[in-house]
Amino acid sequence: MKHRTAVIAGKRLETAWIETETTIEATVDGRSYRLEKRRVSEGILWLCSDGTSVDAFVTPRENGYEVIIRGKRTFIEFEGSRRRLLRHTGAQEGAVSVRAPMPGKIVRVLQTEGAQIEAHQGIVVMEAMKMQNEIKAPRGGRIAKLNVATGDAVNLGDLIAQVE
Amino acid sequence: MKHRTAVIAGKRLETAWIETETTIEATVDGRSYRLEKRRVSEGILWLCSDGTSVDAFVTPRENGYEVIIRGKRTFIEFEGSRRRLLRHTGAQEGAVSVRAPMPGKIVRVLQTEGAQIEAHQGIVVMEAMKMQNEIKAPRGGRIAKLNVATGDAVNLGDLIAQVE
Amino acid sequence: MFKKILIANRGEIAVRVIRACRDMGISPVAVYSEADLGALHVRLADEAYPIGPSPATKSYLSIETILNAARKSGAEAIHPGYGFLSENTTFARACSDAGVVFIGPSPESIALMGSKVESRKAAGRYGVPMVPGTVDPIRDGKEARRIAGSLGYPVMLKASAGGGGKGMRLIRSEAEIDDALKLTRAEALASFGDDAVYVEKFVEKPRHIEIQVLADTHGNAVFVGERECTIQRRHQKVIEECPSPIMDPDLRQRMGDAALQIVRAAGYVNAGTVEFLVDGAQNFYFLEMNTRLQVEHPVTEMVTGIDLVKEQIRIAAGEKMEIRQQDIAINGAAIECRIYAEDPENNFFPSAGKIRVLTTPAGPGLRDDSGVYEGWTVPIDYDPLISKLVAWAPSRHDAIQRMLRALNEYHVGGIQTNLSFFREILNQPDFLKGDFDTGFIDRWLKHRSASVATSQTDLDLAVIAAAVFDVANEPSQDHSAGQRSAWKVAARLRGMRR
Amino acid sequence: MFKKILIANRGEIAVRVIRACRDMGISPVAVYSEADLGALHVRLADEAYPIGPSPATKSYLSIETILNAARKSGAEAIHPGYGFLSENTTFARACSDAGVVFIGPSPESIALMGSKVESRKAAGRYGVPMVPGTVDPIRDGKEARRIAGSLGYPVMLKASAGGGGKGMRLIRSEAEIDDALKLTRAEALASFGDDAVYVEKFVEKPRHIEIQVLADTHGNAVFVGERECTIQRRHQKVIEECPSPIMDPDLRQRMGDAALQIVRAAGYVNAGTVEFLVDGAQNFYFLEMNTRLQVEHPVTEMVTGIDLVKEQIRIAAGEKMEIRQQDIAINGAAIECRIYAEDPENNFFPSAGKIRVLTTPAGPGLRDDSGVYEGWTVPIDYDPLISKLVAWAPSRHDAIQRMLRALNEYHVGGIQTNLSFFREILNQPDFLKGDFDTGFIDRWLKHRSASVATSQTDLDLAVIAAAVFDVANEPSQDHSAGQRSAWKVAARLRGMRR
Repeated sequence: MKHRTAVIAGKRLETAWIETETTIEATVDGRSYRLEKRRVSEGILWLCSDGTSVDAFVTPRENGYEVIIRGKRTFIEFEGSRRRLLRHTGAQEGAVSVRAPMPGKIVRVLQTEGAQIEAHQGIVVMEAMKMQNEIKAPRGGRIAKLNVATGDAVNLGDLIAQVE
Repeated sequence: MKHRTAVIAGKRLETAWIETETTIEATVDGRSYRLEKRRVSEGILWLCSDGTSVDAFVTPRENGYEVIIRGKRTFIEFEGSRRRLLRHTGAQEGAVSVRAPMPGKIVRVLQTEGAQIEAHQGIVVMEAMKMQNEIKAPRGGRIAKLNVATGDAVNLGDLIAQVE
Repeated sequence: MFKKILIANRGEIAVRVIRACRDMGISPVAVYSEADLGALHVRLADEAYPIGPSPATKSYLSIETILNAARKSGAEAIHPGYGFLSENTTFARACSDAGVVFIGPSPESIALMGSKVESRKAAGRYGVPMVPGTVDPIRDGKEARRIAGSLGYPVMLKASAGGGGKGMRLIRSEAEIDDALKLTRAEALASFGDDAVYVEKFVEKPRHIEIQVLADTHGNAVFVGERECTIQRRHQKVIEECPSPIMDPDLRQRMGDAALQIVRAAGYVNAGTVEFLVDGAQNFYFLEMNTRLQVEHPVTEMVTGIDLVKEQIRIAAGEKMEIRQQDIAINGAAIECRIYAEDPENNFFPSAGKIRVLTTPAGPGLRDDSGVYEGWTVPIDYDPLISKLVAWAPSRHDAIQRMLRALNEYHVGGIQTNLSFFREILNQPDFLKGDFDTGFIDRWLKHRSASVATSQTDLDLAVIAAAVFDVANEPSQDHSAGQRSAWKVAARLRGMRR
Repeated sequence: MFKKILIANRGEIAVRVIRACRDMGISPVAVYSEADLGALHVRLADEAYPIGPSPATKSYLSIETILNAARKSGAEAIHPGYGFLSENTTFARACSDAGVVFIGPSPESIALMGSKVESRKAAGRYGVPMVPGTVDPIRDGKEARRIAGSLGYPVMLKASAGGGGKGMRLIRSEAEIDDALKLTRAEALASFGDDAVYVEKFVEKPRHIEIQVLADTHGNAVFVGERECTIQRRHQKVIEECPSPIMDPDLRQRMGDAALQIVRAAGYVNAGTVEFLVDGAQNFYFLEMNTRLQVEHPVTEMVTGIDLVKEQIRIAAGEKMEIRQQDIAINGAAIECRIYAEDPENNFFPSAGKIRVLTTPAGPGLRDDSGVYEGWTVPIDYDPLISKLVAWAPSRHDAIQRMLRALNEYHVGGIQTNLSFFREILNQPDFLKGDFDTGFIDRWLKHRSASVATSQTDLDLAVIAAAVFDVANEPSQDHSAGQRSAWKVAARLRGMRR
């Protein structure tokens, strides 16, 4: 029996399950499921419960997972898992690191260290894959650290700024 | 440096090569090739030599390999390899085992032990995947052993007969 | 319109029907046997119900289990696909009794056209020409010899309940009759549960051309062009085209009119196909009517823009057909290759197993109706058809050229397929000219060579590729599962197959 | 006809052109940068030549290297695709000097239409209506403010050498002008090597509709319907359709006639596209002409049956067009979604990396023009377009329904794509009604919610699937490479991406 505490849009759901080669028996917040299953491919899990048949496309994202079922997305975080949702709706507490989402070049710095910014306001303009894109603040706050300058080449995951 | 002796339609070709992550330097019967390469997928190898670009689709077959390039098939056997071509054009020497190509049921036996048969003559009729198919002799000769009877269920690889 | 439809089938045709449902905003319900756990048709459905063990007799032919799934899901209609229960009158009646719409003709039409004897009688009454032969089942070899003698050899021996090329045999001389009768009866019994067979004059150099029909419940009926199905191996269609290379507007009109006579004779409703033999002088003879969707329906869809499965569903829902005969035009040319999991190098034996690599062609003018995916294991229990590849272009020449391009892009690793076989046929001069009959493949196979000519460079590259593979494939020092490369495992699995 | 054509491009458009060559029996020759070793376009070609390091300036924009490859291969013609050298007059001239046919218009036509200033002058001479604004490049912020003031806000700032939505900015007030001018000049310089920009009146609630034209060397010219390209994000088209939901035969004829006037003004030969803005009162204004194949050309092909790439090649070979204006009919409706390797959850940032799983939709009425394959690593150096998905059906409603079905079948694992973004847009009521303008996406994105409502069961199944994945994903006791499952490796790779 394995278990996890899922968090979806701030709501917690307890889940526990036993998995075999072709089945999963699971409960989610007390609701029981007897599932037939097939690991179709990396990140694709077919599940069938009492008639309901779904392909679940699971993608690791931002310390949580995006699961697409019938074309509809759900973002799921697990408590105690090493993955935790980084992006919240702007109301979150504590410092947030803004990192380069891919290798590229900083072509313009839009803010200064210490500045107050709003959520979704641009911090720098970065060029990658022939496109210029603004890197925006995930939440409002103060720019505690600004780690890049115009012309800097950055790698995936490099710290651009900290907002607190 | 690796090397192999290939046999194609009875003709021998000597090949030797050095492989790196993205290149192969090879000779085939003294002809030199400097190749760029990519292992695209299991059994698919992209090779590019002095302009010539091919996807080679390699499938293990009958103790040898079938290679498809530009939609054209070549059957290749290697001397000293554990794989050796089983099927020849009827002129081969020695005993040949005829085995079940997939699980199924013997619905009719067309020959008797000791009988003389010609190449491509039917030995038994087997039913599999809803189809009745004749299992034929790969070469002419005498049926030295007939290992099945009508109604037998056979598994993939089971001996049906020996022709010598 | 229905909100939910259950598809009582599997493989590519179940996938095809599921897609039509989705394209119409209808929720598709799948059923699956143990062998089909996680099959493509199940993955693409909104709901799926297990219906028993792998053998079709215990699952896809189990009427009560399927109707239970329909009841449980609340499906208002059932699409039977082709094969399995699609031409089973008991099933069609059971659906009706259970208050579920059977997407197809009435049980009476199925029964009438399902009997070779009765269907020929009905066709005769409506003045549709037929191949000379018996109408009633023959009793024994003696009777068969007598009838064959009076018709003159060669003759065809056919299962009364047969179809789809199964349970048919060509007999060229009296000596062959007894063996052929036994084999045909056995196949007929195994495939259709009925060993009745009859004898027919064999039309020399025949072409097999069929007419698609659609008829609604409001008395409207149209024919939707022909399909050229002459390219067959052992009476199994492998390549189909629309239009037929020998068709002209006059012959099409006459064959279409004859097909609509059959529709009238059968009181037929929904999609159906009237099969004809056509001889060198453009005489045509009624063979049979298939009272269901055909495998090869996509070629018709590609040239007419009509979605036959959508039409089936609309007709079953009682809608009036919007298509009028005068609006149906054949635009360009389409050709279909049936991709089977079978081995042309080993007598076309079915090749079940895991699909390790799947590369499908794409781009303009192509349609791949597949029932499988990379990683799927093709079960041994069912028909080995894994996909239908269809190419469209403004002309037959261009459609064939495009199909050749597509075949060269197609790769199925891990099991054998007939892809190479098609690559060769589509380069045969007689095929390109459209000059063939139903014996084309069997004659060509006799002089087919194992290897195809290629350039010195390509040959050398093939040697290098195989050699690199062979080295990756050598027994390693360490046999632990964790260290075997996928190539090695694949090679070992394949090595088991003789 | 040519025997061999070199394709001076990469990605999906190189694959598209290669397929057209094969469909015509012409041998395709590819070129590739270091990042594109073993790319799909290279795999599908008969020959391939390395042309340098990954940055486009050192490979796909290197005229001399590409012409050397053409010489070495003996290619008689070069197809430039779109982007890169496709609208580069120097390249077109260099081809001609090297005795290789450039598949496109003359250098003079490219130069004329490539200059926003000169093209507007030419259009004006032929009486084609245009959006009010400057024709000449502006000098500085001061001049920009003066012109904008006289036109009235909002205005558009546009790169003179721009195209494809790059180097354009909307300015709603005078305060924005200086910043916008800097950014646009910088982008223009980086993208086109020219920082000249001009100012234009912004048409409120504009639709972007373009007309496809074909003109041969024998003086024949036709227009091949319109494409509705209004659905854009930051001036980049993301969804295109044919027909446009607002089109009627009269407007189509008038826009087609205007497009043919531009053809005459430019002395244009080969395929081209004349872009217009259309306002709510069906007034249309000439924007620019793209002197090359458009990304979105497949929607035109799906509704007309005309293969635009084949036509390009035939025209370049000096053949006379067989298509006559009166034969061109728009049959049904087609819609295209541009599948980008970008992350809608992260400000649409490009998402390079290895495609670990690729499941593409199939079945009736679909076309997937992809440039990638499972296992391919999308390089960071180029445009992130990985595929164009096109759906056809008899009506716009059915085409959208089919596209939604196809989008739900589509899965790209390992990198982020905008598939979910399309699934949501295609359910927006205003989109379904065809009621939108070029600001549609940007407005909708502001109130887009992160998660989409789903049933309790589906939500619970999502939790179970993620939980199963999360467990498979935990740090194992044993960190040896041989024991890591593919899921674990994937998750770790993804974990690096913030």
